[in-house]
Amino acid sequence: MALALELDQVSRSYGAVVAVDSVSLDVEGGEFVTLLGPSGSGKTTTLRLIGGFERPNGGAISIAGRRVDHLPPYKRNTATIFQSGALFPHKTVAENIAYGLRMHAMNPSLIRERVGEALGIVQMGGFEERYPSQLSGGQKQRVALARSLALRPSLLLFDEPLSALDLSLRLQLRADIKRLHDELQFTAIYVTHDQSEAMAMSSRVAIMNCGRIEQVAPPQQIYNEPANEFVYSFIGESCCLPVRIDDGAARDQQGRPVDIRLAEPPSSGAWRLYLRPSRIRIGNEAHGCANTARGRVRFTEFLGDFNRYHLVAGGLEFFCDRAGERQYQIGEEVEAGWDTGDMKVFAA
Amino acid sequence: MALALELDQVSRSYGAVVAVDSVSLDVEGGEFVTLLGPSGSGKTTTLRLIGGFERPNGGAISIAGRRVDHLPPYKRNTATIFQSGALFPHKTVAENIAYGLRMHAMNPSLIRERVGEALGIVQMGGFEERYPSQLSGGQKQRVALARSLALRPSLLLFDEPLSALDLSLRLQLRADIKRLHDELQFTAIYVTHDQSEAMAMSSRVAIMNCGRIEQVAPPQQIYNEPANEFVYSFIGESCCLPVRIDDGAARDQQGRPVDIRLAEPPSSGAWRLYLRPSRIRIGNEAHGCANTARGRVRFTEFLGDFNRYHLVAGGLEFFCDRAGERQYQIGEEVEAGWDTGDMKVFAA
Amino acid sequence: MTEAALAQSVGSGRLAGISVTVWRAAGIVFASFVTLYVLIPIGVTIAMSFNDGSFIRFPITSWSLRWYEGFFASTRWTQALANSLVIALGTTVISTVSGILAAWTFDRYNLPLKNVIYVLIMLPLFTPGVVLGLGIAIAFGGIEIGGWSFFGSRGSVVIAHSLWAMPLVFMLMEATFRTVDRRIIEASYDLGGRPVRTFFEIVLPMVSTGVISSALFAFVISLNEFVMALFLTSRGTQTLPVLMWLSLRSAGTPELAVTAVVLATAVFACMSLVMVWYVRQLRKLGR
Amino acid sequence: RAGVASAKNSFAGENLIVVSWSGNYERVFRETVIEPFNAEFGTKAETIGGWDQIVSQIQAAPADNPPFDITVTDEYVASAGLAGELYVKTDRAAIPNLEAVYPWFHETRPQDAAQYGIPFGGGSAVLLVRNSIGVTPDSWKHLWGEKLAGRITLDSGAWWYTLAIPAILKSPDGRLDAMYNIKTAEPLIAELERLKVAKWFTDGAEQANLLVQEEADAAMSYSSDTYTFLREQPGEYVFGVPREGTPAWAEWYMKVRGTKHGELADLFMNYLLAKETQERFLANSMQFVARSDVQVPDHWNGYPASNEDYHRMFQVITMQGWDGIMADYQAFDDRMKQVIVKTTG
Amino acid sequence: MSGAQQVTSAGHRDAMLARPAMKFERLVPWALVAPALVIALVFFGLPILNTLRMSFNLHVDQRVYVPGFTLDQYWMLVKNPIFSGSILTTVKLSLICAFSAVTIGYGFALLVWIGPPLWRVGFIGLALCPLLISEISIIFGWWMFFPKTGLLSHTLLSAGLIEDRFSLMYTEFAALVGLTYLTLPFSFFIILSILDGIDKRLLEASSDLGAGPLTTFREVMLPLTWPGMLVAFAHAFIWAMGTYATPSALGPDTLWTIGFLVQEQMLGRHNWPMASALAIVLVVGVASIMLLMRRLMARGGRFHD
Ligand SMILES: Nc1ncnc2c1ncn2[C@@H]1O[C@H](COP(=O)(O)OP(=O)(O)OP(=O)(O)O)[C@@H](O)[C@H]1O
Ligand SMILES: Nc1ncnc2c1ncn2[C@@H]1O[C@H](COP(=O)(O)OP(=O)(O)OP(=O)(O)O)[C@@H](O)[C@H]1O
Ligand SMILES: [Mg+2]
Ligand SMILES: [Mg+2]
Repeated sequence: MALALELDQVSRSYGAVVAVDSVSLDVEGGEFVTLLGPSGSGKTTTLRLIGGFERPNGGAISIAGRRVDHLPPYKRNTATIFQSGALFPHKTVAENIAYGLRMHAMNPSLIRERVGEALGIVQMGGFEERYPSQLSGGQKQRVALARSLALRPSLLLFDEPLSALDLSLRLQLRADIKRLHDELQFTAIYVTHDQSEAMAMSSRVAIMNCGRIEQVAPPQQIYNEPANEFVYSFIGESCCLPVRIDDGAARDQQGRPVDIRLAEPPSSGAWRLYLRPSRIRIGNEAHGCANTARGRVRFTEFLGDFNRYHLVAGGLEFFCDRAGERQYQIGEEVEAGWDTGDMKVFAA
Repeated sequence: MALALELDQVSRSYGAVVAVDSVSLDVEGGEFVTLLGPSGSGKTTTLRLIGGFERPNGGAISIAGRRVDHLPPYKRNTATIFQSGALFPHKTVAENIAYGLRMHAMNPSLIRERVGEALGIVQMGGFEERYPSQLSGGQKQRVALARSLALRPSLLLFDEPLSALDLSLRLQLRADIKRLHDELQFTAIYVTHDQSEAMAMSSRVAIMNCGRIEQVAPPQQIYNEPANEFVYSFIGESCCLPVRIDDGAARDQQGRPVDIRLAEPPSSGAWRLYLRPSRIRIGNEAHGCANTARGRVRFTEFLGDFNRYHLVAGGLEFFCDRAGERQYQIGEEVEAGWDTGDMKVFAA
Repeated sequence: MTEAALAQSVGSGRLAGISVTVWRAAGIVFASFVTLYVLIPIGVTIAMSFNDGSFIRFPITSWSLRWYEGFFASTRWTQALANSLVIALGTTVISTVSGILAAWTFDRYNLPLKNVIYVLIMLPLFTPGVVLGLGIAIAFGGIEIGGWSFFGSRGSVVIAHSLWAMPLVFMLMEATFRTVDRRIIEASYDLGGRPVRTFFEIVLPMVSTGVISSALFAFVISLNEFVMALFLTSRGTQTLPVLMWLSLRSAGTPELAVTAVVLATAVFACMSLVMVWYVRQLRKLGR
Repeated sequence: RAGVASAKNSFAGENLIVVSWSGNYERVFRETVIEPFNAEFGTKAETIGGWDQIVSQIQAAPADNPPFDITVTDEYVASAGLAGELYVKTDRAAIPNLEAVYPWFHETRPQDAAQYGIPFGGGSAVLLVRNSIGVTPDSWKHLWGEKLAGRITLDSGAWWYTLAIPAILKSPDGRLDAMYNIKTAEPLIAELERLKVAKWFTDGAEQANLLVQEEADAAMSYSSDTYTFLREQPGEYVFGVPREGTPAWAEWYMKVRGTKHGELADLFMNYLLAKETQERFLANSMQFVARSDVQVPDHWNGYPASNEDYHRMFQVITMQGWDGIMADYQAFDDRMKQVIVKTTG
Repeated sequence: MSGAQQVTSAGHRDAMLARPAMKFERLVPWALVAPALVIALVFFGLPILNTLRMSFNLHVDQRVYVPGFTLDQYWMLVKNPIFSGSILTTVKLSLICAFSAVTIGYGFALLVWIGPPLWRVGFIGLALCPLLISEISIIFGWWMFFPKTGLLSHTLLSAGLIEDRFSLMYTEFAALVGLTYLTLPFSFFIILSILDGIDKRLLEASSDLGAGPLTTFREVMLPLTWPGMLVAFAHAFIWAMGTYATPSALGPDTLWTIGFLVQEQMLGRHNWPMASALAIVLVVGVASIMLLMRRLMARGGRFHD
């Protein structure tokens, strides 16, 4: 079977800015692929190229095996859910959902049926006659979703659909979208800059940076086997220790020795050590770790489920999280430790 | 010494909407009190009442022992940091900071000194001549902070100052504000709807709902000893199991028996059991827990540092988090367990 | 944003076939049509002002500056131009100040009878100039203060022109004030800025674009008005458009084209000066 | 000369605003009257253009602060102004030059009206035809003829001069009495309705444009404008006063009520009637002037040589006539508008 | 500038004001509108009252007016086909003018809105032009364009497109062209401001859902902009109502607008009462349209909550 979506060396630039730089991506039917990356990395542009709102400068885009990059949006079998929802303010919920169906010249009774069905799917039955201005932010996005789903497109495109919403609403809608994807098995390209969203929803995540895709892989693999430093530092929380190694001994950037002992120190030179704060153990728990560092507690933060201890060791700062009551006071000296596998080392 | 701030039965309504409903709150000098609550709970209105931008319909507001509720903002010794920063776009950073001082007819050389000092405090020395449009979001908020600090107000008011910023910037500024509070010991009222912000920064948190304060207490106490169901469910992540107890046996809302065993079941009736997902153990770890429940894995979410398992037991749904590799597959039956102290029970 | 969104909603793509091209072409044709429409009378007038002949007709067979020389040699025209400028300046000041204050009030405060006041302020703009001019001459012509008589003075024309300029300023500024971020004003209060200082230090600079454009409008309206001025000027105070109107009613020579060009040049020169200054200011703000 | 010297002393630097017909007339008036006057007496006289709004301007201004000191008038402007008492009587003793004026001027207006202002000259309608058409402008009847059908332009602003044409044609002695009453004027109006007009004009500029733009090829033109055509487009048009006589007006300059420059105004009015002044003016226009003893310029063929010539050639709409017209003014106006509707299809 | 923002901010403002108001504070808004109100009340109100009074005066023989009281002028407005016709003519002309101004203005605003940002400044400058040059210059310009000896005829002739010179001068078309020229900027700027308030994503959403450009225009743009169009229409309409010089200079002989008649009666005919009555009719008409428009604008933002 043909791929649901195929991007082949697609580029798009605006004047001197290369927004999308030879991006290639293959998506199978039923996949949920997320484009994740910092602001300005070209996620939205990529999505707009797929939707037909922008024209590539080069490369080919195929949907379900058919070249589409010369087609206008209304001739592509895709449906986009915009960040703002982009509901038509002068049409009721039902009219909004019916719009796309009418454009495809579907007969009225069938339209009615599909509208009802789509509203049912997003659990918005009974809101048919409301205007968008009478809906909450979350409800609006649900309607936008229904409007797109009603068309049964071969490809659903999401452009940060949840970023304008409250946290709790975001979590709820995230679960909804995931449930719908499980049920309906549509193919989706989802743009976000929220990692947890990407991690939680996707079958594969494409990490974008400066218009390029740095890595495409399932979430676990992205987290555990980042392809490069950028992916590592971008995904998950991490502390970065810029150190200089002299004959196996660690120093901070100013060259002062720091109390860090590494089981397998890299060769002499400047390095950046990355650690996941959740994998750092401190105090007694640190005993027996292959790598240790002694630091002083600069300040602590209570974050509900855990306390976060900010430590300084010489010119290096890092922090680690620990559940339970606060155990170390500001100014106290503590030992932190971690397993070699939990540390990534990149040349500075 | 007089209280830094005293709200006594303060109310404010807009037409039929009671935005703030007999709120009383005493704040000591040097305290950092956060107003936390869902959208529309009246946080901003309370803050605006203190700042003088709104007039209470009833009650009394005193700052440093002086009744102020009849005074306009420019006669109150408070300074507000707005969400947008609200910097004057046509004035440079230095002019922005000097503005309040000039309004208080301070002499120019003193103003220059104070401006430099304030910029130093927020680590923005050297930016004096920039215009707000030439600053990043985080820098803008720093300047806004400096502008307020320069006045040395008896009360600093923050209205979600960080909510418009990126996550990393938010974390950084949060630490900055906390550091400044530790150094300068100002009194602050801080509005946010971000729990971790509230938890991490405050000496006390006031949980607001529907215009009322549900609980005022230090963060740990709020987390560990919530005054009521609202506070419990609002703070931290929690799962809610609406159960019916018949002779010590749990049933779901439809009355079907579910496989939940409670060490100290409440008396017969309808209840809501609340659990912290981070405190639920599953699989082997659940053995030996006082309370257990058997459920089937509905779906799992990979959230980077941990996996989240969504379980269904009869008509009840809940989820628990577990670090490490994914261990249970969709459809698998697993046992979950928790200590009695980690469960809260409220009458439905 | 992106490129032409219509073309975009049509779908972009070099290959996107005829429809994109057709729509683009239609857009360009329409744009040229409007451009032509707007520029025709201006262009024709400019061309005619260099006509050597005494009659306004095409084709123009020989070109010269003789009508310009005539214009600048005649103290009558130049004096009238000076009058026009002075009156336009006066009108600008009066109508901008009063219009801005009223618009600010409408934005910030609740007044009883707001709609009535609105119509009252706006109505003069839509009243024929003859009615206003004669009306003012009759109602206020008799006023004399210490030998200075209202009638025939530039002041009377300033007042009359303000009847058109002030509502215009009001209208523009009402819309402009609505765009002001309320929080910034609150921030000023919060920092101890009393309302008056806040208005001058914070609000006005923030709406400077609106202030400048409405002032320009006031200026232009006054500079071009002739019917009211006809009834309120005498002796040395006649304005350029009045002279133009009188000469338009007697015989059209290229001299009229010259005056039209001079008047328009005065307008555009003032605009450009203000704009250049303003853009400099904006650049300073890094916007 | 002694008079001039003393006048120079007493009036030097004094202002005087004189309204003249705007347009070309104003230019000639400035060059041939105002500027020499200032040169002679050291005054600061100025002329500004005026039109039918003159009366409204005086009326609107305060009674003791008129917008100008002296104004040109025709019978229409004069009688409207006199009805509103806007002018000041003339002290004949102050105007010795009045002696040299054709009696026609006083004979064509009522005694009491003649006490206001002094006659400077006058103007008339002339028939103007484009040379290429091949019509000799010797009779008003050509307007109804085949050759000019759809090519003429006539005045709809001051329609009374237009109406005077059929009046002259219909009346045996070339007098206008029939048009002073709406009933007797009706046949005249009916006559106008038979015209085929290219476009009516409302003022001199429009007429000039119509000819220049070739929207029309023949016109009832006013002598104040005709000279411009003669000068600027020599050979393009032929024109003449038809043998039946022509509608005309007398130009009287009147002192405006409340003027603070009464004596200078008298001096000026006398100057208006000085032989040199009149000749200078005449040399640059197709108007006729008040003095009987002037040197006629070459371009003015058939300039009237006697008081009788004046009577024969120039038919003014008299002030008594205006009383009649004004009584039914709106009816006249409406009928003329109907004429315009009919004749332009 | 969404309606919601306006509503809440208005609410906040009320609150600001509601502070225990000392009498002085209550006077502040009045003090601020005072200059504008004085100008409007004294310098407009008094003359307009005068005009109203004048419209009841008598017009006897050659005198400009004679104090008295009569309804003749108003009766004349109804009875005399010239006057009643002029009212109809004016309304008709203004309607057509407003229609074309809104049509052209809409098209142009749409272009500016969706066109490349670079065009924007230029086009806005262009749209300002008719406002900046005086009406006399505009008349004069068209005067040299339309007639047989004008630029239009000359150009077409030299291009060999026509055989003989022709004229569009003194036609209703010419009057309309001139009048539309004057009103175009108003409708353009009003519509542009409405368009600027519309989320461009709506166009993309529509296109995405399968609607072609024309359908998108009909289904999305038109419904969203019609209140703005109505306001623009009303503006152009009242502006056209008050303008007389252009239509009478460019139009045919029989094009008598109210403004023209006011002018003619007042200046040429020395009949002030009649002119005043006409002016009063005009002013009252305009005022009622404005009140209507204000209502409309208040309701216009209904979708943007
Ligand atoms: N229409 C445009 N004109 C010029 N530059 C553009 C345009 N659209 C995008 N860009 C530039 O292309 C780059 C990629 O932008 P894009 O919107 O795709 O980023 P993004 O990853 O979606 O960012 P964000 O998370 O902020 O939405 C940016 O540098 C942006 O400034
Ligand atoms: N000016 C106003 N007019 C009418 N209602 C208002 C106004 N200001 C606030 N409200 C209402 O008062 C209630 C409390 O609003 P407030 O802004 O204080 O909530 P909040 O807790 O700050 O919410 P959020 O987190 O969304 O900012 C809301 O229901 C709101 O709609
Ligand atoms: Mg984006
Ligand atoms: Mg809030």
